[in-house]
Amino acid sequence: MRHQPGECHLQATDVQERLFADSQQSAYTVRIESFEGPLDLLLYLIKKNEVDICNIPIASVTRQYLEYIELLKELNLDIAGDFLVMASTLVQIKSRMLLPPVAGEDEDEPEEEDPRAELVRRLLEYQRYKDAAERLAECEMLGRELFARKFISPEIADLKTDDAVPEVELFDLIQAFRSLLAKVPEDTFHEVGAEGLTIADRINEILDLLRGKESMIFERLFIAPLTREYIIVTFLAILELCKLKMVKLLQANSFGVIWIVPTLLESDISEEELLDRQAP
Amino acid sequence: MTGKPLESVVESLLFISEVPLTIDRLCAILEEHERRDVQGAVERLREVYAREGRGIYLAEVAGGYQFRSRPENADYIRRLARGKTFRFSRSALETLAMIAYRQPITRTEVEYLRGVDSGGVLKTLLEKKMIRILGKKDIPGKPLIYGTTREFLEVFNLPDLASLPTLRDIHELAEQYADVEQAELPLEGPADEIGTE
Amino acid sequence: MTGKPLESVVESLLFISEVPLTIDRLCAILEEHERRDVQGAVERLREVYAREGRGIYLAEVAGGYQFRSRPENADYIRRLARGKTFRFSRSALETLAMIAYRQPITRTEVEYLRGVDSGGVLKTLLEKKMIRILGKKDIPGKPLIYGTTREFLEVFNLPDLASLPTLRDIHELAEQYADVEQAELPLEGPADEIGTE
Repeated sequence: MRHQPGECHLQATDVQERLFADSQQSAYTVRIESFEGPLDLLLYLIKKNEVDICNIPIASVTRQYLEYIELLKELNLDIAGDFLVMASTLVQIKSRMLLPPVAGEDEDEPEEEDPRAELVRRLLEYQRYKDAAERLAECEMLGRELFARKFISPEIADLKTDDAVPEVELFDLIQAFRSLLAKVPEDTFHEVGAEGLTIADRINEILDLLRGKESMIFERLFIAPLTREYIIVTFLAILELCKLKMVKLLQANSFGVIWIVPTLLESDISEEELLDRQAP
Repeated sequence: MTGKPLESVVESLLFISEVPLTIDRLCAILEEHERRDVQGAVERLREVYAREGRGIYLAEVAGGYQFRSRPENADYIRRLARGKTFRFSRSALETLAMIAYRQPITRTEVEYLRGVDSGGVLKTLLEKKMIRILGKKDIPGKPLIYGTTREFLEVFNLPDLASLPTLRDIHELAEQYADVEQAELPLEGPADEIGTE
Repeated sequence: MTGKPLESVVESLLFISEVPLTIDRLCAILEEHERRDVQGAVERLREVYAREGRGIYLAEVAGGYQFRSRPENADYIRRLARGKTFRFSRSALETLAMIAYRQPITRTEVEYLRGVDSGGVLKTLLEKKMIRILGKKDIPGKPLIYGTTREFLEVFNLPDLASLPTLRDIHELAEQYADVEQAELPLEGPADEIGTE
């Protein structure tokens, strides 16, 4: 299980004192609720040290970053994997900074990018959204400063709603399916691989194409885009439909056109069905 | 606080409350105000909303006060109701999910998974045009098989069925949640082959 | 029908509707009226409710209009609502901001921007209906893409996505960092209050 960054809570002021004991502000203690992640921590260190973000003293920032991680370990706090990934990135950048710049043999060769450039871009980009999040929080929010009527008025409650438009999100649908599967005893299941529904999809498309028609030329089901996958899926869909006895394939002579013929008309079925399947 | 702001607060409260608010209740909320001031504010609001050409009035119902729309506008309210949205019931959503992910599927298969009779909910879904009958399955009893409709795709804003998120997609969002492995129906039938790409 | 009754009908409709009503929707309901008259009625209502001392105003939100209580009266309404108010954690707000500005966006992109695993927070935002699955991105692995919902606009009282506060310029931010003052420590002050759950 991965740990959420928010789990790294630091509240004891002595932690900060130790962490920044060597900085010029060692007497100044700050309260840190939590760092949202490694980028958040880095931004903090940069501000703390009053350094130019475009010219980060990578050695000292890396040292402070690692000290923080060490401190978390000492305090037996969970360290999110993401913090460790950043630690190794920092160490990597630091070692690249130590290498002498490669003298370009060719004048036209583009200058090697500062090893810190990517990190600086990410930090600034992160700061933008951190900023935006703060301003979002300043919005007058529904349920906080503003309230609306979120209930059905008595005037409208009793009106018939036969043609009501469903309002539902995909997420709700999947959650319903998930919870349903959770209820079924596990031993009745076995795993399958991919969750592709392309064949079902094709079956529906073919049935749509056939709707209201007496027959259709087989080749019409193989119109572009003719990818390998599309052909296979269409073919499997037709096999499935044949197996279900929902279509028949007919060919007048051995080199003639193949016809696909629906064997059931939907209208016949649904009436019959609805008659004997009344709601209990 | 002078009269005006009190009137504003009372207006907010009456507007937001799901049930008619009695003077007692208003006074309990506005504890720093005199009962007669609260009563006065309600009276003034009643007058303001009683003016001609307003679409709302402050009705005295069930011993309390509540904003209501004017009965003269009822015809239009009915038109609004026509485009009303509804939320699926839990059982409807479960059944729809079952059909979406396991189509073509029979009623027996749906009921096996849900563990309850699903005739009524299937009928509702047929009426709402979320599912349709694809045909009959070629097994004894020739049960009907169900699948989703084009309207289903429209409601969920999906270009096609292949765009349905997989269970795995959602599963990954919630690793800390109880595991539900990607599973297939234990029943024989087309769903098995169709479930794989 | 003269101007006045139209205003009354519009007022009724806006009052009754559970969701913000767009001008399009209003015009569909009021089919016998000209669009510009409907628009005029909404404008006049906005003016009427904008007057001092009112407890309700007509907010322009999520592409439509909806009556809302005045922010000044929030304390009293909370007494009525008994603390059922919305709160976002800082990580939820950060993630929401990224999705709002960068949509459509994948989980991987969010995680690159934030630098941390974001599965849990995405799930929470989905459950709170602040974000939704828009579909799948047409790249290998077909990851889900996310965007904000109408409810997001409603909750943050925004007329549309274009009304989001403008993102600050990268260069401006870089300069700010080149010249920092102690007082601007990012983790002090308002961020803390926003951040705690």
